[in-house]
Amino acid sequence: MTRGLAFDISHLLAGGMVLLSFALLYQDRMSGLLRAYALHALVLSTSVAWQAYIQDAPHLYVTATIALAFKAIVIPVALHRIVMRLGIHRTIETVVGVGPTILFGLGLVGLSVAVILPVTAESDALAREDLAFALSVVLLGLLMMITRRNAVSQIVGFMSLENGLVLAATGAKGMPLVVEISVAFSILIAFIVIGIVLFRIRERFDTVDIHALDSFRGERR
Amino acid sequence: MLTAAGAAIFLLLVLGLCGPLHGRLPAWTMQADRLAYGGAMAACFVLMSVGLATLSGAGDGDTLTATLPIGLPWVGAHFRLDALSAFFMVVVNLGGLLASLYGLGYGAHEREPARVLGFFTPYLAGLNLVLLADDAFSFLLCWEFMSLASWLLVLVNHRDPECRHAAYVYIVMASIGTFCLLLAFGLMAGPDGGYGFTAMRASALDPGLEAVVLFLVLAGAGSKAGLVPLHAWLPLAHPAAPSHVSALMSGVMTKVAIYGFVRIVFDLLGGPAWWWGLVVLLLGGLTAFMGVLYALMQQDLKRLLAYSTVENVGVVFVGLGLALAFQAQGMNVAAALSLSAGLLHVLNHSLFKSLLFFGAGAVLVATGERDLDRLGGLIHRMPRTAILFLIGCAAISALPPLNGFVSEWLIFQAILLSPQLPDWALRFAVPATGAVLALSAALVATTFVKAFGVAFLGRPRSAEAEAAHEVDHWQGAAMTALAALCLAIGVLPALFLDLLAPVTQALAGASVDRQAGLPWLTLIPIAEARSSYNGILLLLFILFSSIVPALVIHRFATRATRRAAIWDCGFPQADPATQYTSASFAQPLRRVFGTLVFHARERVDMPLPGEVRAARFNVDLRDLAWELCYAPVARAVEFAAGRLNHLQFLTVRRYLSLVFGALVLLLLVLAIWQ
Amino acid sequence: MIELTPLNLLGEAIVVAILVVPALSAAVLALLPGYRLSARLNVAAAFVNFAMAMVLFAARPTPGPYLLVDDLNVSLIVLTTFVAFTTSAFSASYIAHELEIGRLTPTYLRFYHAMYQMLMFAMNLALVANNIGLMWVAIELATLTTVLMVGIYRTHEALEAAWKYFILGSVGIALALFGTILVYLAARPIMGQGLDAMAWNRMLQAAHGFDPVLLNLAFVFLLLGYGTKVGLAPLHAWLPDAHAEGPTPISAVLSGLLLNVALYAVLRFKMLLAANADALAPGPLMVAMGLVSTIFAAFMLYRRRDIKRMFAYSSIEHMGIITFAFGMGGALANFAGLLHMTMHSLTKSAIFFAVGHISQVKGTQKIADIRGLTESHPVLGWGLVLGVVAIAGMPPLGIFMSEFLIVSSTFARAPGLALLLVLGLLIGFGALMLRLQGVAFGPPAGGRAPVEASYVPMFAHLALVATAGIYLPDPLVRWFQHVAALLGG
Amino acid sequence: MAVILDLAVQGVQMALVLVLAPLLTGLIRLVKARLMGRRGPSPIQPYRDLARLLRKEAVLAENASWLFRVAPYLVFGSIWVAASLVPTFATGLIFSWSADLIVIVALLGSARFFLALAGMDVGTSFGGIGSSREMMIASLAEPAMLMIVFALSLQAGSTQLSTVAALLQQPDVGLRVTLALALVAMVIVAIAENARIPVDNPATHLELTMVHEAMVLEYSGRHLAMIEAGASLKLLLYISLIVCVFLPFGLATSGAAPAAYGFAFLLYLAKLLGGGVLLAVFETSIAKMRVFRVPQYLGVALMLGLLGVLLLFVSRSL
Repeated sequence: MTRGLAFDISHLLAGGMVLLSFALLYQDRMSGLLRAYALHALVLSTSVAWQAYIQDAPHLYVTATIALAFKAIVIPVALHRIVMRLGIHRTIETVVGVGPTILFGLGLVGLSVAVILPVTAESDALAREDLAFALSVVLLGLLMMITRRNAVSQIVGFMSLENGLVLAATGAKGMPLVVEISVAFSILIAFIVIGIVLFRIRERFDTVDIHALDSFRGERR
Repeated sequence: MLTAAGAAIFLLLVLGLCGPLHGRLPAWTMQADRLAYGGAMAACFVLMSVGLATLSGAGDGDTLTATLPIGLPWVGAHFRLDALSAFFMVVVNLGGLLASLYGLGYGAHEREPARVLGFFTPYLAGLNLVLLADDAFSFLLCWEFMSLASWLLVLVNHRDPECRHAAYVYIVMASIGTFCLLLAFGLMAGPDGGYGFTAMRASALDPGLEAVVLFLVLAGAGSKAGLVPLHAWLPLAHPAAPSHVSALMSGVMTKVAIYGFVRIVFDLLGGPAWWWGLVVLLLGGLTAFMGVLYALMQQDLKRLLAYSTVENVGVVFVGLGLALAFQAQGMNVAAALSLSAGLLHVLNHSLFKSLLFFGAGAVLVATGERDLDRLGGLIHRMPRTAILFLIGCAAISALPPLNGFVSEWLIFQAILLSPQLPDWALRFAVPATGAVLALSAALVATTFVKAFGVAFLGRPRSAEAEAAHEVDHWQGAAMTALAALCLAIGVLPALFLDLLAPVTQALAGASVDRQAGLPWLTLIPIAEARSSYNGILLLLFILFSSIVPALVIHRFATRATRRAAIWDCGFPQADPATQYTSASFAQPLRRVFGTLVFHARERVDMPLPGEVRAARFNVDLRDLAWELCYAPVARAVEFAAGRLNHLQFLTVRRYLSLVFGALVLLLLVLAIWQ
Repeated sequence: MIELTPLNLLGEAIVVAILVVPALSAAVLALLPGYRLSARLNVAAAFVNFAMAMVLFAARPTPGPYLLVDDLNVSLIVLTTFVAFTTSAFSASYIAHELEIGRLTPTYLRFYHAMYQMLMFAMNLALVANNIGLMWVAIELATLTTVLMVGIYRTHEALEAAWKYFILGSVGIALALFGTILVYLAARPIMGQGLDAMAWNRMLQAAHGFDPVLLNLAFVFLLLGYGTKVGLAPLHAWLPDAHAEGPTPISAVLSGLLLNVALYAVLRFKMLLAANADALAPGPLMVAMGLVSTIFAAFMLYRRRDIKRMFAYSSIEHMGIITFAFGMGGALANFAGLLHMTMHSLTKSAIFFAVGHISQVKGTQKIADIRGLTESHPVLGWGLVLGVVAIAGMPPLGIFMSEFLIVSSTFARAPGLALLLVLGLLIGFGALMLRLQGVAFGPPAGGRAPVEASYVPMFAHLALVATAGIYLPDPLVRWFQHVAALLGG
Repeated sequence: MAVILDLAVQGVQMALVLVLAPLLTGLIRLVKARLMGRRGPSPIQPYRDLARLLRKEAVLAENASWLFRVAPYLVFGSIWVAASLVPTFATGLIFSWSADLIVIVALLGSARFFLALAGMDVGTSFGGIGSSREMMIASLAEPAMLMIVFALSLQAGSTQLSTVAALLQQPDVGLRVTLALALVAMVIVAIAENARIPVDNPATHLELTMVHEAMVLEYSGRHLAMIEAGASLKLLLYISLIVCVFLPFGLATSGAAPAAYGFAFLLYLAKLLGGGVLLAVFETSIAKMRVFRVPQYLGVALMLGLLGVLLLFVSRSL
């Protein structure tokens, strides 16, 4: 196994995640979005497994397995069922159009590269490239959260953000506690999903009803 | 001596417990109010004695210092008793002593005495501590503590919304002032935190920074003292407190503010630049003039007195400004004269303003009224209060041979030394300020003719005024003591001027010649050929030339007197409402200055013949300082608060957008910075 | 190599104990029925915790790979355990009333007590963690427990607040994790792989060699991530609602402790950056965020109708001030920042105790409905006056001293910044005093029921604050000065 | 010996002003009447009026307080003291050092203060009108007067009237702009302070225009006599002040020969006569102005005084 190939494959997988992040931004159907997310998680899982392999760090396989089982299968399925039950699977209400969002996303990728590139060459190139991709994924996830009105799609945004974090964490060679952290994070996500399930009334974070807002915030006029 | 002072101050602090204890002490002990006021009198007496002892014995120039291991940890709390502190201690504690005496009687009329008792003595302690503090932290701590205590005292009548408003404006202004002083100290201490006054005295600042300090102190101490245009809180807050507290606030706390100014500008900063005097002088003149005009227009007796405080502070600042101007030219004797004049006015004002506030408090107790237009004829029902109040009015109007005249006369003497100043601006400004001061002095007389005339003379304008009764002996005694002091200083100014010699010696490097040894106790501030004044002789002359004719007439002409109905040019009006009111008394001068200074507008609504409705007359007066300085700030804060308030009602998504925005912004900054 | 002394060993035992005790208590409390016993046990556990933390002053453990006690965090540990103890005492007398009026059920109360200890565990862990990853986990745990407690009343508003807190907190936590990873990446080339590259004490010694670009980037993420937990504007949105809708003891713990813990994390990373000459100076960023928070929160105070929400905004203001102080750096400002942190914790929790009493006796949290407290409930009213006066920065209370130091030391160095800070302080002061006068003075309105809960915690805090305003004990000062020097410029 | 002489001079001065004042008033009335084509009363008519008033019983309003009864004596006393401090025919009055020009102005202020209070004592609208207007006029006249005092004192380097007069006696003083301005201002102030036309008309009881008379409307008998005497004294004082400062020639100095005193005395009488006639001529030649124009009129005096002071600096430094 040459150094080059290891690098290329990691690079490819990380790049794939960025692409899939764009795909998430592009989706305007709920079911499509969930499928794209499952794919996102799958690529992550593969990437983590590859990192486990090339870093010779078996504990990372745990992370990869979690990613695969939990994020690529359980959560998309659960969310899918919620979506179907709430009957909101058709459209995703966006705040700004898909086009401008994608353009802005491209800008974000540029920004991530711009801030990561000056990293001195002595840090290894793999980490650096990986990091730029991970940062892009994080920023795109955040962008998704704020450009979607629908709670489920916001959750998907958050989870893709988290995938970016795991990508970065596993890319950092020899980082301790990665498994623990990824488990902790999965718990967080589980909570969020449970929250969505429990409080179905809040299928929208975003409401235009001012009266509702006032009463929600206890600042009744 | 510092130990005695410390013990007295500690006693004052402890006596604050009388507030919560009020009504809870066992019957056989002294009641809490007696305990508090009595204790305060004792403590003030001790502190005043310490001050007097220091002043009279401080000729050898040594000052007492003490450092306590409290306060700012690595600095410690420094206290220092020098001539300046001692002089102000005399002023403060004389006021405190008599206010406590007055409180013994006045306090019985409080609705909730506990609210006064709890803060009255700590307030006195705060006033004293400011004078003793010798490092920036202790100074500001005590300064702000003083504000805090007085704020709570203003809130005594907390059920009255106006009172709450006054208290609010007061505490916010006090805080602004404190921050100004804090910034000034920050500059003087430098980034390494040389907070001790000793260190500040030793270190020299860049002239530009010194100028900044001057303005900050003018804003900080000036706002507390009531310098125009920062005075607007003062006429709200001072009258709102119980009268003996009003007397302390007006008569004493403004003096502590002046102390702060003198301490920082004369003592801690280096030598003044020539234009400092100009700035202080002009501000003082403006304050004096505006203060008295506002006072003249007031209808509320206590508010009138509060505005008059603004005027007197202006007079003091004129004295201080002159001192700075002379000092900048190295004319130390002239500076000493100006400073003495200003400081003597500090003492004088504390006396007659306390007297007047006590009188107003007596009227309030007797009638429940502060509104001049509901008073009248009190001279018949409150004879003792009337004559004492009259003495106060005469003193504040600078009538010889009372004390107000002496300090005013000294300031005029200082102004007349101004031709020796080399700067053109000052040469023009000083006489112009003199003219303004003369105008203010004349207006003060008008104001107090109005105050006394409308409240005490004439016929009662309301049932309350008709049913008034004389106040008790505690209050009477306090007022009598003050009136006697007013007369004493007026008649024997030389003795009191000598007390100031160590103060000016320390601050201006010179002092007015010793006066006490001169024949007939004449006051000769500079040279005999130049000017002199003798209060005793003048008093004797006036008494002689008034009493002798009276005796002669009564002996040789006739002493027959007949009481008859009012003549009034043959058309006597039975209704007391036909008397001149405070507004009508002020009307001629309102016409002269009103449109310019107050944007005054008079509206007459006269019914046509045959209509039965009442005629109405309305006067709108606008306080420009309020409208130009205070209101815009309040509006701006209100506007910004209203705009930003939308941020409380966003959705989670929008809040996330804010986070995202912050992140992108910081990343951009990072990208550009690299 | 530091040799092991009995004191070290004792310290190590204590450090473990302050983690184990709350964790165990949480487990026990989760199982115990009967709120009276649980409440007492809660107080007892908190007290044991506090007592053990005091020992840490004398007995320091040797820094291990996971746990560390040094000068910086030991004060915060003691402060945290102390406030946690007093709050638990307050909570014991407070929460019974909530049960009586039916806002809480016994089940939820059991859950509440368990969560309380869980939160103690999380905060202690965050403070003693020597590993940046462990610290991250602890803070996430603290977030989760507080989210659950904020929503405990199950009202519409409480759930809304909890949800908002949860989402914003999660995003913050995610950003902080990214920052943590970046720090590790920066450290790895120097420290090598493994735990050392995430240990505070090791990293600090080697920080001068870290990659500055990565450190800068990391700090941006950490500042925003942990800054969300600190409540810095514009990341603050969760804070007012979480304070307003949760149980009052939790508001006290949130404001008094959790914000401090998050700020502690930021400070740690700031030290790391400060140790690297090539890295971006972290000061200006913190100064900017601090100023924005202070001024923004000050303005927000004016339009508040809910008394707890108002004091939550005041917490944002004060966190801004503290961040500003640490951002300015230097011996004086750092000292002032540490002092302010301590004083704010004590004062703000005392205020929340008072507010808790008030909302119980008056039956409302609406400012407009609470009037004339000094007349209807003199002790409570004057307690509130004292607390608000303290938080507004009036002497002779502790916050006056720290504000004095911050403003005066800043003005000589950066007049413009000092003026902005003063502006924020004054605006906030105006709002606080306005509301205080309305609440504490005037003709009384609202319920006149006597206060049943204990005043002791509130007045204990206020007494400490009042003492500190005039007198700081010498060891404390020396030790603050030492830490201030560690924090650097 | 010198002390006794000085004391005598002071005593003579005190008596002199008291004796001369009603005569001056009577003289002015006579001259005015003649100028208007009337025969006019005898110049000693004021003495007769005073004597008559003194003999009559005083009628007091039912609600008049002690202040109402005391004020006339205080007013008279203050003015008398002030008048006896102005050098009439000799400088170096023995007690002149006890009070300077500023004190004299303040003494007149005291008199006015108590008179205005007395005007408000009974509680009539006329009393109020008088007091209010009197104080308004005084508020502007007094600073103008102080400005004149400043101008003179700065010139002389002293506020002592004797010193000022002595200095202005020096031949090298010459004509100065400042002095001219001060003179004009002083005349204006004197007219206003003495309630003469055009500011006030001492002979009218027309309610809309009266100031001084409205204030003393309730007085009768000996009280009125004291007030009238005080008013006369005040007029004498102002004319004496003007001649003492601006026409100081012939003033006897302390320790001069008795003949010099005699000459100075005669000269003083002549100056007084001249001043009185001029005033009468002035009064007959103009009309009374509206009350609310008085501030402008006095404002001119204030400005002139200030201008005089400022010009002094200019001329000094050139």
